[in-house]
Amino acid sequence: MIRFDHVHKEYPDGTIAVDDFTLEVPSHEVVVLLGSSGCGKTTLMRMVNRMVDPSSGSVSIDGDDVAHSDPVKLRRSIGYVMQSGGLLPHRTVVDNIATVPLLLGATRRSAHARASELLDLVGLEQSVAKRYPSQLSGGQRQRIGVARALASDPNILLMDEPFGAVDPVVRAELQRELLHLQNELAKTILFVTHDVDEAFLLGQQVLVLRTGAEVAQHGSPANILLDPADDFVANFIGGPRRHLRTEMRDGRHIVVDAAGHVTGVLQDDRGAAG
Amino acid sequence: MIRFDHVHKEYPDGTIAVDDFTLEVPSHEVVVLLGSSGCGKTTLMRMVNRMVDPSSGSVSIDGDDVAHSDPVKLRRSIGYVMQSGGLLPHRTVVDNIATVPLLLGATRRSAHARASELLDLVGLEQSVAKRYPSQLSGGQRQRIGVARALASDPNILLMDEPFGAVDPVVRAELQRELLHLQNELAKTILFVTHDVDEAFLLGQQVLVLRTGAEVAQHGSPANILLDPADDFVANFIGGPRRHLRTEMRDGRHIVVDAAGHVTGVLQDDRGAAG
Amino acid sequence: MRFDWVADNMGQILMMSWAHVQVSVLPIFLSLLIAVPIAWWAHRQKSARRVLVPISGVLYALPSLPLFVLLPVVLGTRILDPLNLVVALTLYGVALLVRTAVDAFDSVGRIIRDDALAIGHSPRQVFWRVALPLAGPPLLAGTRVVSASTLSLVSVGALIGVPSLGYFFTNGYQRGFPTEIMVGVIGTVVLAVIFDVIIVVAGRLLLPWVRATDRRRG
Amino acid sequence: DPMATSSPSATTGASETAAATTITVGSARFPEAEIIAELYAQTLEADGITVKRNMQIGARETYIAAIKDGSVDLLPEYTGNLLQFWDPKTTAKSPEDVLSQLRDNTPEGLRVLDPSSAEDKDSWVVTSDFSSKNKVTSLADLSTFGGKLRLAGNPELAERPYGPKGLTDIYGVPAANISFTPIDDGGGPLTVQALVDGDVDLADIYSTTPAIAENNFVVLEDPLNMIVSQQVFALASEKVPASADERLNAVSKALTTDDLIAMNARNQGDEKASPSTIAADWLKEKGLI
Amino acid sequence: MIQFADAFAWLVDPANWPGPNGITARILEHLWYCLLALVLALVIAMPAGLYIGHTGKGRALAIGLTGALRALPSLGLLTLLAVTMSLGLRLAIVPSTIVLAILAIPPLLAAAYSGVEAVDPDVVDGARASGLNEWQIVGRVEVPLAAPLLVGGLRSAVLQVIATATLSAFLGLGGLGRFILDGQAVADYTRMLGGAILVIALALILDGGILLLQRWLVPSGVSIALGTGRLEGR
Ligand SMILES: Nc1ncnc2c1ncn2[C@@H]1O[C@H](COP(=O)(O)OP(=O)(O)OP(=O)(O)O)[C@@H](O)[C@H]1O
Ligand SMILES: Nc1ncnc2c1ncn2[C@@H]1O[C@H](COP(=O)(O)OP(=O)(O)OP(=O)(O)O)[C@@H](O)[C@H]1O
Ligand SMILES: [Mg+2]
Ligand SMILES: [Mg+2]
Repeated sequence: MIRFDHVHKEYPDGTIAVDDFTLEVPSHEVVVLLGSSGCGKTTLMRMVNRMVDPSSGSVSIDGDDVAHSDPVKLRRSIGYVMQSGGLLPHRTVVDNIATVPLLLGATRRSAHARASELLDLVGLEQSVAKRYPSQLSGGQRQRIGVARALASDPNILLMDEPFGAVDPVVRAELQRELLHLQNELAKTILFVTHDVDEAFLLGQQVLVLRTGAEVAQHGSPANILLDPADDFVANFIGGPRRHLRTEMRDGRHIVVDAAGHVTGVLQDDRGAAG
Repeated sequence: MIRFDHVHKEYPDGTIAVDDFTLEVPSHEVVVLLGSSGCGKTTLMRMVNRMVDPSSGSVSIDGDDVAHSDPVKLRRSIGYVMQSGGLLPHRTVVDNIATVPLLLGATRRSAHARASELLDLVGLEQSVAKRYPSQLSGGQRQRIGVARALASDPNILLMDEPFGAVDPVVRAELQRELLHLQNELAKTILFVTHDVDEAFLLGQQVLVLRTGAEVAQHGSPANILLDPADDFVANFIGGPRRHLRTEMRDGRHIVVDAAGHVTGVLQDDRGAAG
Repeated sequence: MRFDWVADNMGQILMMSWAHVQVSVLPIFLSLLIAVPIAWWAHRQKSARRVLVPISGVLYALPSLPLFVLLPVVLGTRILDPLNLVVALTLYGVALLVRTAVDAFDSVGRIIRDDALAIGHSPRQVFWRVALPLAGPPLLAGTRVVSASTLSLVSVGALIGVPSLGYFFTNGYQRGFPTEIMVGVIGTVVLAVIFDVIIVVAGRLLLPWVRATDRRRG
Repeated sequence: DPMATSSPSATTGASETAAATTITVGSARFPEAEIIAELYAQTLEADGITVKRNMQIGARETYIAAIKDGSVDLLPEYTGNLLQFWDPKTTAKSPEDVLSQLRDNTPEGLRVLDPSSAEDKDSWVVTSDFSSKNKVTSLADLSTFGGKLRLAGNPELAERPYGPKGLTDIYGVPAANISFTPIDDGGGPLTVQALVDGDVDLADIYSTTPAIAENNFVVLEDPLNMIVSQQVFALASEKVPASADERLNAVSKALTTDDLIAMNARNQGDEKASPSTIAADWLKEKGLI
Repeated sequence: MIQFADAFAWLVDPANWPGPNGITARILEHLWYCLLALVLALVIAMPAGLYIGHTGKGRALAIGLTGALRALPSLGLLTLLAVTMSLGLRLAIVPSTIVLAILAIPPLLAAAYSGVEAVDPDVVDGARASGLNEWQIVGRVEVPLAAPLLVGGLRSAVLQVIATATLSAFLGLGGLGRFILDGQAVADYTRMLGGAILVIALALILDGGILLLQRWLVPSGVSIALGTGRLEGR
């Protein structure tokens, strides 16, 4: 369980990135922070592993204030996946995955064995093990990023727009796999994205944030979709794109948004009939 | 009207980027090339303004083979918008917009007057005119990119993932504005994207491409959505995400995709009933 | 070019080449050893950078001859001690490398170092395991420049009586004998090429990912 | 130690034996000095002494400092110039006066071995054209020379009593009429060429330089003995064992001015023989090794 | 450290400044030698470097060449040219200029091609797609954006040339090297040190001058574009 308690962050240059934020992330759940660029998502996430220290307020893990823990040890105990992958370009894939176990003092052999397991877990072939990150596709790199974050079997995973840089087909695949993985591993995941579909797909709880990490709405995906708290949220989650109606075309029911654009095909007429 | 005629492109390193591609882009229409990374979209587009010359086959504009035209003159007569903006970082916004008119011999005064008009057209305040690109937000930069492309009032606009680098809220806004602009200006637009929603929103015709710029399907958005030519297309345009059904929740009809995720709210029960 | 002279004097040529190598190797190592920590410091601290980078530039403006001659006075070494040359050449090497190394560390980028920290490297580990290896390629390029310029500068030592290939310059000049000077020039260039090859090979061994990465770009 | 008595200055270095010592032989930075130094070096080597060479060190100021601080142990020198270096006010002219004053002025720890009859002086030379046109055959003729005199020579000449200053002080050439171009080749080809090209009128070239004869240069007479006797000798530090003196003196005894000219010709002429070859040949010829 | 006091005393002694062998004349000679060499080097290195940077052709050759030129010992080249060109005393400026130019070419060439290469390819692409021809791309985009690196190359060329022009004295030329070489010949460390201080001072003044010139010439847009505006002038 991660708890943010009246957290506030002002950067040295005067930017107020987070202004009084409170949240509890229950263990074994995925909580998504959803908001547009610069609203403070990354800042919030980095407070958990002390890459950023709050100006006031506190962040605690299972009741222990992280401010009292050694940052290096803390970071080794938390998995972190970044948009850029954050892989070390001068280490092979297997060495990248094994980074944290090695830092924690595992033998090279056992760390590499663990890395092999993880390659399987994230659905990569063993043959990529000896390659360098630049020799991989974007989707492969992100999988390695996930594998690395899982290497020391942390309870907490921080994922900062981990799929933001890959193309939509691969992204959809990665999202499905993450859901699958989470079914198995049941980590506590704090997930940051600005993609509404991704947030609703992955999050058990979603927080829609405004600038300064102000919470515009907090709830389940269906909850937010059905009852946007205000115009900001309604607009953010798609506005007219979410207001659907069905039409008959070529003898089939299709779903059309408020602007008249087709978004899908109705599978089941019974459902449509309510 | 732009015509690609059995175009083939092999790069010096042996990559076959385009393998026998034929297409007619009718005047005053928006045609979208949709495909995942590396399938040859950019290569195709750059053949129109001779940034790339085809290995075989020909590209013609209004019946004239571009191979016979002077590339510099040709490029000045075609608007080009790229993902990164491609603005000159050491020139002010107004100078960036005025680049082509000045190259074509316009006076500084008239070029700047034109630039002012264009700022209005793309919805920017006059106050940004004297700024440098690095002092703008991503969305503003893309608007300047569009303004620059329109500066010499070209008949043809080439747009290479112009909104790929901005966040989704801003992107939606830019898309709406482009539609609006096109209503007014009715240019011939070749638009490249890998975002399915964007393609269906903007294109009168959409081409779904496989590697080597092979056309997997060519048709109107509704056409492709309702009748994907094959599994590749079906999967590319969203697969289960496009297979919708409706459910009743909190007394309202909501639309849910094949995986059970809510995608929107049904506005109009009459529509749903068919 | 009098090849008979070259053949007759091969012994001396090799001896002078060896002397040349001996005074060159240490400065190249030392400048790397000194410049890297200085550059790391300058890279991390703006105020340090503001002082250190310009100072290293000034070193570069020192004319070599007076430096060679005056160092014994400053260091209290003997007049013909090769140490004078070693110190002087190290100063030049440091002057050349500090800026390169600062740029190299800058190019590693905050983001990547930040990422390394975020996954649990201690600051010291960030330097040794991430920043230093990633700064490797530009540092290697800088070392190649230092090696070439050191080998070329050593010969100025001939003017203060330190044996090197430079001997052939002053002696050939006094005798009006181009072949002899040419031998010195070519010898210096050959040594430079050998040093360069060694540095490049060492670089390949130490920085294996560079080549792997390059191949992809073609 | 049996050697302790054989040399007056060997009192402190006496404990060292010849076999255990490495002697560093050095020379001034011009070819002839290296050849003579090579004669010394090979002589010592024939004696079983290990020799390190550090040739062509630089000008007198540098190599004298080097022998004083122990960087080198043995050097060829020229009597007059060294005396003037140590005692600029000296008035000694004759070889005997020069030698005895030189010994008096020699600092502790260094010793002057026997001088050779071979001499190599600085000499002021002009082209034969210049000589005949201006009727100049002696330095004494220069005071009445009308125009500006353009001089060339080693940089250090500017400070030497036999340089431009000497021409003014001793031969009465007005300082305003003299311009001096330093050339750093020890009276070598560039200096010679400057003279031939007419870029300078007067050049200081060592008297044993083959180019003087080759180019028909006129060596100006020095009636007032501005340039003093310049006998070749070995200057040794305490590290050179006294037992070696005899062999070194033997070399000096056998060496003549003509030998120097001949050896310089081999070194600088077409043959471009190396100092070590020249030295070995000469030593063998004289039966010294 | 006594020598420094003496050297400064020598420097401020008004008797040492005037006349054909005075400090003033030597400084002017020194500057003249450097200027000649720098102009020659610029004329060769700039077009070549811009061409290589712009087209990417000949890059490997340029890297090899700059490496080889760097390894060429100035003293050796100077003596070799003096001995083989037989230009005598009056034209000693020719070998000296060649040697100094060779010294200045590598930093200038490297700065030119790497400066142009470092320009964001998207920016060049955008410019080309807008219809700038190749000359316009070089002149209006690449050169301005490479300006800080070009100036950096110029600065290191100037520093090296100023410092190395002292060797010209070896051929009987003037310049500040005279004080150093003549001083060395007679172990006059005061004069040597004085000469060396003059060389360094000259180098620093020129370096500062170039920096000012850069601030003044490089358009503010470039500094803003490269984010160098706020940093100290490196
Ligand atoms: N180190 C810093 N110093 C100063 N301001 C910063 C710093 N890091 C972030 N900020 C500012 O704080 C605000 C929040 O930044 P943050 O990176 O948390 O946003 P974000 O929601 O993650 O955005 P994005 O979606 O672009 O990653 C922004 O205005 C940003 O410019
Ligand atoms: N100049 C080039 N030389 C060699 N290969 C190239 C070159 N430009 C592109 N390619 C290759 O040609 C193929 C098509 O590239 P292109 O840039 O047209 O793809 P794209 O569809 O625009 O991809 P993206 O969505 O990533 O922009 C790719 O495999 C690419 O690597
Ligand atoms: Mg972020
Ligand atoms: Mg593309």
